[in-house]
Formats: sequence, C-alpha cells, structure tokens
Amino acid sequence: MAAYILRRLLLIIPTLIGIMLVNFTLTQFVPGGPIEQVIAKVQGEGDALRNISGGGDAPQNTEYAGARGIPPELLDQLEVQMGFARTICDANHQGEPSLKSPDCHKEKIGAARRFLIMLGNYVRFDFGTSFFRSISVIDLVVEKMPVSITLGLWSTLIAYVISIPLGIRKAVRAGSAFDTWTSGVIIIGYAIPAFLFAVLLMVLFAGGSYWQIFPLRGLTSDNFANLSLWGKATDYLWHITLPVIATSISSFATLTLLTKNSFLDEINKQYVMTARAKGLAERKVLYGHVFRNAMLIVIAGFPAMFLGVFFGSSILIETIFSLDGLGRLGFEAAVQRDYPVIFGTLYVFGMLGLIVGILSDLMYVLVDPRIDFERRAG
Amino acid sequence: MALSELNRRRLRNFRRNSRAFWSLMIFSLLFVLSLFAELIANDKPIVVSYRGGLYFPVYKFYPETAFGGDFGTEAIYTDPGVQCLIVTGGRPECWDDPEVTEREARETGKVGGQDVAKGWMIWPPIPYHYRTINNVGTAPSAPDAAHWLGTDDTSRDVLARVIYGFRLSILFTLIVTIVSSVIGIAAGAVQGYFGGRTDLIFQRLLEIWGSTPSLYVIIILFAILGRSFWLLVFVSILFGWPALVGVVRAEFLRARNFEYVRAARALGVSDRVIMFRHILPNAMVATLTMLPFVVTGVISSLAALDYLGYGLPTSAPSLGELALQAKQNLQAPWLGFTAFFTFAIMLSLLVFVFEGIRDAFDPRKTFR
Amino acid sequence: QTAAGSEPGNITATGISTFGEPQLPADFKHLPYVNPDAPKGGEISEWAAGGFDSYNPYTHRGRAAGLANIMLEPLMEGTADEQGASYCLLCETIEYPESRDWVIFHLRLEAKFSDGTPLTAHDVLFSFELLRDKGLSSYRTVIAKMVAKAEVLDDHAIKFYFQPGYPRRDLIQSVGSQIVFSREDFRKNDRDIEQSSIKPFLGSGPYVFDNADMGRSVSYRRNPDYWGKDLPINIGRHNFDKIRIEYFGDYDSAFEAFKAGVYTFRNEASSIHWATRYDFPAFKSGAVRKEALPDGSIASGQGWAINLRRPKFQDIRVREALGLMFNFEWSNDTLFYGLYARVNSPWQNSELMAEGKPTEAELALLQPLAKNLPPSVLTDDAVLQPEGGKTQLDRGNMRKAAKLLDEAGWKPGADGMRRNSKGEVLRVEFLNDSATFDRVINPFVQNLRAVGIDAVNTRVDDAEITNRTRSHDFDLVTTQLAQGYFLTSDTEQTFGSENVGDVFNAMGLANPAIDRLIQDGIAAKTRDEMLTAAHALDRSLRALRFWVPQWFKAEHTVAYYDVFAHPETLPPYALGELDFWWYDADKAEKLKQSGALR
Amino acid sequence: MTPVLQVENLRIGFRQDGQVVPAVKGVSFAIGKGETVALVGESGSGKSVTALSTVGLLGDSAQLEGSVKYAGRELVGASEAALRAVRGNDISFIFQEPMTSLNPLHTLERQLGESLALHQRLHGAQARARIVDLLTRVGIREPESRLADYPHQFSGGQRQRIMIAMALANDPELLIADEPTTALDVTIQAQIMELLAELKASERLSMLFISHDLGLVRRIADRVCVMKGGEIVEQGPTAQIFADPQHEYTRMLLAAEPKGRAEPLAGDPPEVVATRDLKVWFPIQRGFLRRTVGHVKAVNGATLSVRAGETLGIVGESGSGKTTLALAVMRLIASEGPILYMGRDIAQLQGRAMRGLRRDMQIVFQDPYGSLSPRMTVEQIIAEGLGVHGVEPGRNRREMVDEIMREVGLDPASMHRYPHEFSGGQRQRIAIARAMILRPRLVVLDEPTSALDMTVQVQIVELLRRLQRKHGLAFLFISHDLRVVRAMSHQIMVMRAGEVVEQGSTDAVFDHPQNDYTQRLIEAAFLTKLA
Ligand SMILES: Nc1ncnc2c1ncn2[C@@H]1O[C@H](COP(=O)(O)OP(=O)(O)OP(=O)(O)O)[C@@H](O)[C@H]1O
Ligand SMILES: Nc1ncnc2c1ncn2[C@@H]1O[C@H](COP(=O)(O)OP(=O)(O)OP(=O)(O)O)[C@@H](O)[C@H]1O
Ligand SMILES: [Mg+2]
Ligand SMILES: [Mg+2]
Repeated sequence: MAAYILRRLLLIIPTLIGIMLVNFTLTQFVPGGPIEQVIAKVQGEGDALRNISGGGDAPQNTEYAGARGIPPELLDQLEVQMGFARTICDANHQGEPSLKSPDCHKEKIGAARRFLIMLGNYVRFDFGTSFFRSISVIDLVVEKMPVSITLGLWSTLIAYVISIPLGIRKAVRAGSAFDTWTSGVIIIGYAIPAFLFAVLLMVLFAGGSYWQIFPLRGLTSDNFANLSLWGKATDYLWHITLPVIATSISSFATLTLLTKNSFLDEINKQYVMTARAKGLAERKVLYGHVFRNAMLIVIAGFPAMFLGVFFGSSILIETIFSLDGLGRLGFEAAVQRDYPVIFGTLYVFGMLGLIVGILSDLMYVLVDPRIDFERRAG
Repeated sequence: MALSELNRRRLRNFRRNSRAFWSLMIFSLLFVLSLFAELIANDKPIVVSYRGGLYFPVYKFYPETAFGGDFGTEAIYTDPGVQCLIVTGGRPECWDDPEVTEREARETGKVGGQDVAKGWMIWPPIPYHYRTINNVGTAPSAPDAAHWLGTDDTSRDVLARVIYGFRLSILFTLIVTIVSSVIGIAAGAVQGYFGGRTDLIFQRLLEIWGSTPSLYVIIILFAILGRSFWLLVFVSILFGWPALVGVVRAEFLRARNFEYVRAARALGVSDRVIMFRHILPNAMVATLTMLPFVVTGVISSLAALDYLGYGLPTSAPSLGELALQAKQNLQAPWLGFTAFFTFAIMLSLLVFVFEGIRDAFDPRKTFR
Repeated sequence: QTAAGSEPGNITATGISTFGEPQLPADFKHLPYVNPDAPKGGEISEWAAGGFDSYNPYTHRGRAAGLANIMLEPLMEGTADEQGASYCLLCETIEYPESRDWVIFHLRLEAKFSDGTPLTAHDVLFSFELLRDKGLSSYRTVIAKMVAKAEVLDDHAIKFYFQPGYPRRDLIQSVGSQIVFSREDFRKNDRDIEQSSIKPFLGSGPYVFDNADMGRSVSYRRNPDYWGKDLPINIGRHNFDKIRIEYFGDYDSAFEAFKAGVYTFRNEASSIHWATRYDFPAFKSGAVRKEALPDGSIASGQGWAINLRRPKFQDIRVREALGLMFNFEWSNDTLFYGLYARVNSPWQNSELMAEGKPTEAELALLQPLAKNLPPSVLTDDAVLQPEGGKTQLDRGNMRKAAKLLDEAGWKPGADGMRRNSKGEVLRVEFLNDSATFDRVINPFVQNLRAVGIDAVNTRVDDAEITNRTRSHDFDLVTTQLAQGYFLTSDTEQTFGSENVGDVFNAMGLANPAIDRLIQDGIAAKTRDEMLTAAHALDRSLRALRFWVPQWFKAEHTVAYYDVFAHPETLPPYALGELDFWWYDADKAEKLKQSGALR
Repeated sequence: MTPVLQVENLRIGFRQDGQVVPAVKGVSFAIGKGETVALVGESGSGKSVTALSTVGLLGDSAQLEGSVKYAGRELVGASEAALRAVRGNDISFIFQEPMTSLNPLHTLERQLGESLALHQRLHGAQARARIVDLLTRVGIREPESRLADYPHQFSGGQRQRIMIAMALANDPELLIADEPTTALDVTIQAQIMELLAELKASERLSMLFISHDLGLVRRIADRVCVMKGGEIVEQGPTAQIFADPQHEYTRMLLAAEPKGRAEPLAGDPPEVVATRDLKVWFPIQRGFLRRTVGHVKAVNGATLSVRAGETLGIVGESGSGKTTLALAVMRLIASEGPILYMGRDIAQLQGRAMRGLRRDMQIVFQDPYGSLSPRMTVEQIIAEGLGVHGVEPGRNRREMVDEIMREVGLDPASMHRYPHEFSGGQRQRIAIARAMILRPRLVVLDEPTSALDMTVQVQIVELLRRLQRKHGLAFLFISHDLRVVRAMSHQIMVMRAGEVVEQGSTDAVFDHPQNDYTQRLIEAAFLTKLA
C-alpha cells in the first residue's frame, strides 16, 4: 500500500504537467486573448458578467471624449507585460530595457517557451499576478475563499445531514406513501432551477415587497468587526441563510436517492439478518452495518465532494446574492482570458484535486478493506 | 427478439410497478408527441386547399406566388393577406382589405359579386412555431386564450417553445446520456476491474481531462464551427462521460473481490463477460440512480450554458433560456412556472422510470 | 496676481469657449441652473453593478470603485447647459495668445488638498506627466498628440505648449480638463498609477473618501473645509453631506435593495422594470417617486453597423432593404414598453442633426461632392428611418425591401432564399455579445428571413467579438457612433477613410465626400460654419445607409425616495443628481417617521 | 410448564413473480426448557425457513401464518421492538451459511463486541477479555492476534465458529443452530458439541438443532422432528426415532450412507494435476498504510499429484489451508511453486491462455452462496460455462441444464429463480451442477456435501463416482466428513496449520495413521459414529 501511495504521489507531477499542457495548448486556440480584453475595456465594454447579472436595455451614453483607439506601442507594451513578448535592446542601450527607447524592440516569446517559463515559476510556487488586477493569484484566490467555502461547506453539510437519513428511511419504507411524497418533494427541489429559486427567495425574504427578513447580499454586515463573537456568528448565519438554501435545494435529490437505492440493495443481505438476529435496534443495523457496506461511493466520495465545494460554488447564486467567490472568479477569468488566474487556480486546485483523488482512493480501502488497486487479470 | 425468462420476469416486475410503468407510458407519449411538434405547434397550416389543389406547407416550401401573392419568398400564412388569398382563391382584392374580403368570401362565396374558388386551411392546434413572433401588445404577455402559457420576452408563444424545447432537450439528453454513460461505464468498469497499471494510467488521463475547462473547448469549437446543436451534443459527451467513471470504478474495485466473481473466473468466463454480466448488474445501483439526474443534469447544464451565453443558437427553443427569462422577468411568473413544471414533470417521470428499472432488476424486490 | 510669463496682447480670462465667448460673464454669481440657496446635508445613494477592488480608475487593472476620482478636481470645468465652454476651477485665470498656441494656468492661491497642503503648479505638472506617461492608453495618446511640452513658471503658474498642426479650437479646454493629483501623496504612498490600488487618492475636491466595505459599498463625505466652497462656480452645488454607492451583482437584487431602501436613488436602465416593476409598497405609498426628466444630451448613435467591406453590402439597395426590415415601432411598443425613441442620426438629439431639405449653405458644400454621394442628398429631406407598422412584419416595408433586393440582383430561389446570379445565398450574420439584444435581434432576423435573407444571430463572448470586430470579420454588429457636439478628429475617427482599419469606423466607411465634409467641420471657425458642415455631413452619412440605427432614450428615467429636490428646470446636458440636487430634510423626516426609510 | 418455544401450524410461502410458492405447510413442534430438539430432513424441506421465521427474520417476500410462541409470547405479527427484545438476548441464531452471514466490513472484535455491548453492556478491555474467552472456547487459535481481522481472512470453519461464539456470547435461553458444524473437522466439532452440552447442563440451554449429521443429532438431541417437503412427517424422542422410525422417509434417511470404496484405478492413467512445494502466504497487514508485519502461512509446501480417474481427499483441521490449496491449484489466488496441469506448468499462464484451460478444471466453492451471482438466475448460472466453452454438439443448453439439475436432485422447474430463493443445500447442488455440466477433467470439490442430507449426499456421491468412472475425472475432494472422504478417495492428504502432515493411500491413512493428528482425527470421527 505504501508503495502504491508513493507511486500515486509521484504520478502527481506528470499529471499536473499534463493538465497544464492541455490547458495551455487550449488557450492557444481560444479566440481573443487578454489583450483584446484590455482593448474591450478601454473601449468601455467588457463587463464579463454583464450577461449574467441581467440589466437594462437602455443604450448607455458613453461620456467619452478624446481620441479613442489603441496605439500600437501600447499593444506592444501589454504584450511584454503579459509575458507574450519581451523587450530586446541593442548592446549599446543604457539603463532599463524599455520599449520607449529606440534601441529596443519587442520580440515575441514562443508558446513552448512561455509554457516552460510558466512551469518554472510554478515549481517555485510563483503564480504571478492577475492581468487585470494588481494582486497575486494566490491572494486573489484567498480573497474569494470565504464565499466559496461558506456556500460549499454549508450546503454540502446540509445535503449530507438531510439526505442520508432521509434516504435510509426511504429505503426502509420503500414503496410507502412516505417514500412517494418525499420523492416528490426532493424532485421538485431538484427541478427548480437554482437561480430562479434564489431570485424567488431574494424577492420574498429580502426584497422590499414582502418580508424583509434576510439581508440581500454579502456574508457579513458592515459592522461585523465590531460585533461580539455571538453576534458575529448570528450575523454570519443570518447572511448565509438564503444563499445556502438556494444552493442546497437541488443537492438533496441525488444523494437521497443514491442512499435509498444503495440501501435497498444491501438491506436484504445475509449479514443484515445476522445483525438483526443479534437483536440490534433497527437504527444500529442500518447505520452500524448496512451503512458502510452500502455507502462506499458516498463515503469515499466525500473528500472529492469536499473539494468540489470550492469549485462548485455556483456563479449564478453568487451573482444573485452579490457574493464574490471562486465561481465568479473562475468565470470572469475564463471570459477575460486572465491566464495567470486561470493557470494558477488550475494548478493549485489541480494539485489539490490529485491529492484528494489519492485520499478518496485510500478512503475506499478504509471503508472496504478488501479493496486493493493491484492488477487483476483472468 | 425472444426475451429470456429472466428478462420477462423483469418486465413483469416493471409492469407491476404501476408508478414506474405509467411514468414510462406518459414519458413515451410526450416524447412521441413532441416528435411531431411541427404538426402540433406551427405557424404554417398542415393542409391548405387552394383552388382545389392540396398543399402541405409544414413539409413543403411554397412561395407566396403559389397562392397568387407577389413574393417569391415563402408565403407567410399568418399574414391576413395570404390567408385571404387562400380562402378567396387568390383574389387581388385581398391586398386592399384582407379581413373584409376574406369574410365576404367565407360567408357568401363571392367577392365583389363574383364567385371564388373557396379555399381552406387546417391549422395545427397551436398555430405558432417556436420562432413565430407574435403581436401581443407588450412582451412577455400573460397567458390568454390565444397563448395558453403566455408569450416570452421576445413575444413568442411559450407553449410552442415548450413543446419544441421538450423535444430538443430530450433528444439532446438521450443522445448525450446514452453515449456518455456507455463510455463512462465501460471506462470505469475497465479501470476498476483490471486495476494496476491500467487504472493508474487511465485515471491520470481522466484527471487531466477532468480539469480541462469545458468552457474553453466550447468557445473554441463555437468559434471555429459555429454554434449548433450537434456541436453541443458532442461537447457534452466529451465532458459528460467522466461523470460516471468514478462511481463505476469504485463499485468494480469492490465487486471484483466478491466470491461470485472468483467463481466466474474459475469457470473461465472472459473478463468482459465478468464485468458486464456479473459485476455490472450488481454495481448498477449508483448508475441507475444517477441516470435520471445525469439526464436532467445535462438539461440544466445546457441551461447554464445558455445562461452564460454559450448555449444553443439564440433562437433555439431551449428550456434553459426560458428559465433565464423567468429570472429576468419576475413580473411574468408564467415563464418561471412553465419552466419549473416542465423540468419537474420530466424529472419525476425519469426518476420513477429508473426506480422501476432498478426494482425490476433487484432479485429480492417482491411485487404484490 | 502673478504675472509670470504674461505678455501684453495675450488674452487673460476665467473661461473659454470653442467658438466665441463663453456664456457666463466673468463675474457670474452662480451657475444659472443651480439653486443658490440649496440646503446642505443629507445623503444620496445609488447602485452600481458588480463590485470593486480598487480606487484607481486610471488603469485597466482592477475594477475601480464608483466615483473613485470624485476628490480630484480639474483645472477647468464645463457646465451642464453649455457645450464647448470651460470655466476656471483650480485656476484663477488662464492666459493664452490669440493663436491659442499655448496656455498658462494661473492657479488659485487658496487651492489646497483636503489634507491642507497647498495645490501648486508642480502638482499640475506632475499630474500631467503622470497621465501622459502612464495614464490610460486613450488619454496618453491624445495628450501626446496635443501637448508638446509643459513647464512650471512658478508655484502657481504652469504653461502648456501645444503641438504644431493640431487644431487649436478645443485644446485649452482639453488640457484644462486635466485633473490634479497630489505629488506628495504619490510620493508618500508610493503609488503607481498603472497598478490597482486600495488607497483612495488625495484630492482637492469637495468630497473626500469616507469609508468603504470593499467590493460592496463605498461612500464619500463632503469636506466642510473645502477650499473652494464659496467659489461662484460651486455655489448651490455639492449639496449632499454624503454620497454612497452600493454594489450588487445582479440587476434584480439591486432593484430589490432599492425597494427595501438600501439606497435611495436609481437611474432605471431597463424599460421593462420601468414599465412593470414599480408597484412595490414604498412606491404605492408615495415614498418613492418615479420621474421622467428630459435629457437634452446627444444620443449615443447606437445602431447596427453594416460591414461595407463585404461585397454583398456594397449595394446600397441591399443596405436599405436591411433597414426596412427592422421594425423599431413594434420593438419599442412590444419589447421596450414605448420608452425609447428612434435614432436617425449620429447626432440625434442635438443641433448638429440635419433636418428637412439641405440649405443653401449646405448645398454649397455638398454640390462639389455630389459624385460621391447618392443624388438624393441634394434634393431630398434628410433620411429618416422607415416607420414600421403595428405588426412586427410590416407588409409595406417588406414589399419595398423585396423590390430593392430584386433590383439589386438578389432573387428568391426555389427555396425562397435570395440568391445572386452566382447562386450565393444572401447571408447576414448579426454578431452579438449581449443577451439583452437577443430579443431585439431575433424578431429582426425573423423579418429578414421572411424577405428571403438567410439571417442569423450569432452570440459570442466579449473577447471574440472584440477579436472579430477588430479584424472586421462580421456582417452586422452593434456599434455606437457616438458623436460630440463639435466636429473634431473623433468624427474623423468614426467616419473618415483614414480609419477604415479602425474599430470605431466599424462599417468601414471610406468616402472622399465624407472626408471633405469632416474637414470642413473641423476647420470651421464659427459655430454656424460648423453646424452647416455638420448638417451636410449628417445628411450625407444618413443617405449612405451604412447602418441600421437603433434607439435612444430622450429622458432620464429616475426613481428615488422622496427626500431629494432638484431645480425646477434641469440643464439640458446633465441630470446632476450628485451635483446640484439637494436633500429635503423635512420630507426625509416624514419618510423616516412613516418607516419607509431607515 | 410452558415450553420455551412453541410452533403451531406454521405456514410459510414465498411470493415470487406474482405467485406464492409454499415452503412450509403447517408444522408444529415445541421445545421445552433445557431441551434440545433436532430438525432433520430433506434438503429444501423448510428447516431453515422454519427456524428463521420464529423470530421474524424472513424477508419481505415471505408470507407467514400460524403461531410461534416464545415463553408464551406470540412472535408472529409481533412488533419489531418486541422481536428485537427477544433476538440475540433470549434467542440466538447460528446461521447455516456462516460465510455470508458475517458483516464483511467489520473486524472480528467488532462483530462479537457488538452483541456484548448491546446485551451485556460490556465495553473495552472487559469485552475483549470475554471475546478472547469465547473464541478460545470455540477453538480459534491465538484469538488475540486475529481480533483485527476481517471475515474474508478466515477460513470457512473459522467463520462458522465465529458465528457460534457470537450466538453464545449472551448466554441465550434458546439457541437456534442451523447446521452449526458443517464446516468443522471432527475434532473441533467434538469440542463444540461438548461446549453445547455443557451449556445445556449448566444453563439449561434450550436448542433447536438443525443438522444433516444424524450421528450428531443422535448424540445431542432429546427429540427429533423429521421434515420433508415442508411438513414434519414424524417427531418423537431421539431414541425412539432412531430405533423405530415410523415414516418411510425417516427410514430411508437413516439407512442412507455413502457406501463403498473408490474403485481402484485401472492401468496407469496420466497425471492430471500436480504441485510441488506449493506455498501460499498471506501477508498480515496492519495500520492505515497496511504495512506487512508478517505472514499467515496458509499453505506451506504442499506437494500433490492426481491422476485421471483418481480422487485425492484432503482432510484436516479447520483453517489448515485446504481451501487455500484448492484455490491455488485452480490458479485463483497467487501462489508460489509450480502447478503442473497435464504436465504443463500453468503457474505463470495469463489471460486467454489460462482461460482456455478453465473448461477442463472446475471448482465447487466451499461457500456456494457467495459464489453465485445474485442477479443471475440459476439457469444462467449453470449454463454460463456452456456459453464460454461451447455446448456439446447436438444438444441445446436448456436440455443440458435440465439434465444436470435433475442429476443433482434439483427441480428443473426452479430454473428461473435467483440463488437467494433456494435453501442452503440446494445452492450447494447448484454449484456442483455448474461445475459438472462442463464435464471437466479436474474438479476441485471444497466441502461439496456439507449442506446435504444423507439421501442427497448419497445421490451426489453416486453421481460423482459415475462421472469419474465414465470420463476419468480427477477429483480434489475436500471434506470434513471422513466417511464420504473414505468412500470417494484413492489417496488422502492430511493438513494441519498449513503443513501437509500425512499423505498416502486411503486405506493406509485410515487404517494405519502415522501422524498424531491424523490418529486423533480418525479416532474422533469413528468415536462419534459409535456414540
Ligand atoms: N485472505 C486471507 N488473508 C489472511 N489470511 C487468510 C486469508 N484467507 C485465509 N486465511 C487464513 O489462512 C488459513 C487457511 O485458510 P483456509 O480457508 O485455507 O482453511 P481451510 O483449511 O479451508 O479451513 P476450513 O476447513 O475451516 O474451511 C486460515 O488460518 C485463514 O485464517
Ligand atoms: N426467498 C425464497 N424465495 C422462494 N423460495 C424460497 C426462498 N427461501 C427458501 N425457499 C424455498 O423454500 C424451501 C425451504 O427452504 P429451506 O432453506 O428452509 O430449506 P432447508 O430445509 O433449510 O434445506 P437445506 O437443508 O438445504 O438447508 C426450499 O425449497 C427453497 O427453495
Ligand atoms: Mg437450510
Ligand atoms: Mg475451507
């Protein structure tokens, strides 16, 4: 096992390189790059989330006077800044290399080279800074974490806490009226498009027309820093109620039905009879015996789920509740072609993902000691 | 094809599960109906009789000139002028006052005192195509006698869009789900069953693939090939199949240690057969449970893509777009309700059907 | 008064205008449109979309908070009822020769930054160099083209020399509009204007940064010690004690927030919201007012540019046919709830727009160019967009369009689609990156298809649309041919043949007659001359039918909690809610008591 | 005095694909305090079902009528809570198929500890001490070191003993033991019987004892009920039943005994299978990282050779490595040392090459239930090998399945049922059928008759012999039942703790055992018989 784990750990390296390579190659083909984004921005367009946040149809009067257009020098400079090119100066050039000097010119850096440079930086855990903000990628991600963790963690937690017992109950009472109506409810929950539900919640419970119970946006109040610990906790919970409900509503269905069906499959096995014969309470039988046998996938999937939490935060819900999380960051970065952010997050989360992959495989073994990963053939 | 006794038993079990059975029936009915969407909701009549000749505009192109009009482009059957032409057998008076002329022809069989070759049209029950732009005052407009589910924010009939949207979504998901589940299950099975290096390498490839942002691939392909249904199908399959690999692999890792697998190996059964005849049916719970959700997941990812602006071509009757419109037009709740009910009905039917299948395959499940 | 560098024969003034004298006399008491007795106090709050992570709007990095430059003042300021004029703000006077080859700004001695340090010519020079070398690219280029050199004459005087050859008409105003940073602030805080920043600038203006909840809300408070509060130009302005901007990710959540009183002033940009959503309790109870105030400013000139670089659009009849198939009236009634008006001209809603038949003076300009213009320019009324009927597909327009297309050689084929003699289908692709536009384009597309044009609406993302418009790879794309109140090099950039490669000349217009008319306008010495040139240009452009104009809104549609007041008549060019509106404490008290406002 | 358990007119049917198949058709019996009642009878006659129904352990598909009273309390239709109170504490169960009855994911300690915690509130060290004590009493060696092991790491007999320990953990009033000793060698069987006898004496333990081993029944039971076809055809005091059986079936049952000896080999048949110094060591892994801390030497240097038409009987203590050896010979687990099949070393063969040979070498697993795919019907299971290796020319599959089912004594009408719808003995026969339908050259039979009643056993032994004679089959025959072994085998191999302790011709080993252990084994076996 130790050897297997070691092998898996070592394999992280080529896998990561593979991930980076595939993505790097992809970005070579994506139409429009970061420079186009800058141009769009300069031209007064380019709000990446415009189409998501919805809004007005009135033409905006751009209060823009003065000549427009992008001088070619600027493009060159941007290229250098973004690492697509570098400044080469003649031997007799004095001082800092600068495109402004007549001795210097721009030279494109080939894709392969750029890739190597990037890998080199990443090995040193230098992820660079965003093209569009003066902030390092790591800081950027850290900045967005609280939202994603909040949404992800709570909704996963709620999903698990409700779905598993519910699923088990449904399995035990399969075919009963209870089974039917709960199925109905969770299916409805799943069927409501999450963003619609989010808007509904917002209008009903936070808006100005009905009950103004919850806040409209954010994770905390403005005066959060001055609150007592208890105050902080309640403030936080008060803020996250609606977004978390909106995120979790659809997550019950799969988990509940998976639990139910897995249990149905196990519940008639011989060893369950043994457990019953011992006189164990039904709960004990279900949770102590069947659970581990039935829920391999669910249990072992937990680490991945846990990580998925960070990626998974929904951009739509984030937008509706004006939360700034990784969902939005990721989408914005993708649309804006903010490559350092894209690759940086890809690298960090890719690595986490790989490690979690190993953990979840180890979970399999932990849950079911009969499992191994050795070769098996006829 | 003769069913084996076992499959007959399963079929009987499935039938006895009335919830599942009826769900399947309703679902199939809806699906089949939606396949004939053109005859149910269309802005062209199904049959036109013009001067004694029969025309089938739904399936065939007729220029307006065919009905005595003056455009070589397709006749616009909703145009009162064209309707008048058809009814009156192509009288030029139609251009001056189509309504009156048409009424006159209908009631008296004469126009301006002259006999006309009276024509008629048979319209589909919903006389709007999903693309038809209606003149409804302000859009979105609330449900009324003409538009049973109202119109959307582009003033198109919601019911017509739902009918076409249902067909589109179902076709989309059926193809995507079937293909990606087959690939996904096969891949997961191979990994889990053989383990060792196969698993190690395959899994790494999957990890690499899994962290490829689908959005970029979509953007690239759209840019090169243009937006289309089939491209989205392709991309969805491309990124959809790994969804099941994990669970199937886990189930196989576990099940390959079971005694009956050993027994099958002792029999000399080939790996493929062991995987698919012995292990798969027993490792199918997760798959069968997830399938309805994969199906609807495909639909909602389609919706999400629409939301983000990378979905189907903009006029396509997408249910996702409907939901999106509902969000943007809170003053028009019928959009939201329609989207919701369509989703809910589709999902419930699927869940019940798959539950039925699961039960039918469960050897211990008994049916009264 | 310092007289450094002053020479006899130069003009010394407190204001300047493009043509002739500025409207306001040197000794004006206050701006004509303000309420000089407006009370000070209270708070106004608005919303903005998305979030912010920076206070530096002078870089493309980061999203700057709204009004992040509110504390920075320019040397000179324009007003909301006059175009082309600027009046001294930081400067006491300006001094320039008749030729306007240079200008000296004599700064006010009392001008100081909000931290009490005096504002000097060194700060001005510093700001100038900063913006010239590291400012936003657009600004950079302009400055480099306009100004040859700047030098500090003494602590309170700075002189700008202009580039030879650059038109002088508006140069002083342009340079005068430059804002002034504190050199000390930059040095002390180690600022880099090219990087986003989380420290607000130090400025000299009436407002200072108050506080912010990063990304969510930012507020500014009135500086009671503002050095310039008694200047005539400032009388009756800057009335609110506090200005706050709240950020929301989503249009609807912003709207809900308004309903809930999270912010108090809202400029409604959505016609559907305006028409259907103002039915909430606060509105019904009268706590919220909805007002449509006239907007006299020039329209955005928004329309679909037809790519003239494509052979199929060379024929003006094809372009005209396209225009005929867009039913604005239907769209406005059905989709926009009648809120918008049609754009006909790039100078819509301004004096520069041509109307009726050409005048003698215009004809004088046009006649020599006739061979490059459609003959109708000389004889007909200025082109107005066709009226669509009540139904979305107007048979009359369709007939016209069909005729035009037939004439242009695009005849319907066996499948109803129009083909030219080579058998090519007439395909028209709308390149679009905005979801809100789909509902307008799709009906348009349907109409085009009805007339036998293979039209499609292609949605792409920002980067791609930028890419494709830059490489001119499109048929139709929405563009804003936004024009100013004067014909300048901007006009050239949009319509001049020099700029066919530019994105701003999206349609790729290259017409010697147009070039000539633009030059006439730029060279105009008087307002009348310029207007004549503009009208001639406008009618020529419109006759060329290189676009399908869209719509504009001739009103400000605002909603606000009934605690604000504004002068009876608003100046034409600004709504001015943050500038010269004021807070009515009595009304506010009432609203607070009724519980409608917190 | 009220009997501990009173069963009256119990009827049980199973819903199956719409119909109800009766399994038990009205049985009545009673068990008094301290009394042992034995249920014997035909395989598939409803013994296990009857036993399970007493505390409501039958699945959803069962329909129950009649009455079962425990200490006067009605259990049929009783609430789940009431049943739970009775289960485990008052009535303990030893299931027929120990291999599948343990929770595969719980360690030994947890399996046993759970009952103790539940009914006696024993935890931690106390519980552990009790567990170790119990395990020692059922004859598990070095129990401490095995507490952390999972069921799949134990041999069949060991698992059965764990079941027994579990059942006895709480000093029940009534023990229902469904063939509790089938997987045990005679010495251990004797030890277990002694334990039960002791409990019976000291605690006045009542017992419902289901067994096919009439010798055992005779020794332990006070009364005997004989079942056939879902009915009790005869019941009475043990002595009376054995001495003077009334019912024809009882007489037949008592008379049935595998007789005869293996026919001597004619000529010099070729060697079918041979191993030399075969070793199977299981790593003992501990901790999260599963470090290997030692090895269980399950088979340590086994050398064997079986010729065509010959039977090698393998006997030995439970847990001595018989199954492991069998699996290794079949190339189903990794082993060390050459395995010669028809003179060819197959130890390294892979994939298709190995698969090709499988047709000729078949195995009947010790745990038939586990070896049957739960979602396949019996027909599919039996016919599967045919699908792989081809049907005999001129015959169709269905016919062949039909025939082999008849031959092993199964009703071909039940062809479409799932494995769980059969009784233990029936499942064992399904496994045999599956192996024999291929007419292999080498068959490994791991306890093929343990769950069969005497009459069926005779039938199966006859079948095996006939096939061997006809086709010259080589058998590796593993069993604890020395009489069957003797009746079947040409050679005997005796194993103990992984080592082969004695090997030789049947007569030589049985008549003149050299090894100590062998002597004890044979002694115990025939002692039982005498008793
Ligand atoms: N997978 C395994 N891991 C570790 N130890 C094992 C494993 N399988 C079997 N053993 C051990 O190997 C020994 C031999 O087991 P095996 O099943 O061969 O015994 P057996 O002779 O068939 O006994 P029985 O008569 O009880 O069936 C036992 O002590 C058992 O605990
Ligand atoms: N779940 C079930 N569904 C249908 N039939 C069943 C089911 N369980 C048992 N049977 C049938 O009931 C009958 C009695 O089974 P039972 O297990 O009681 O036999 P048994 O007497 O214990 O036999 P053995 O000695 O072989 O263990 C058998 O014919 C069997 O096929
Ligand atoms: Mg039994
Ligand atoms: Mg064994």
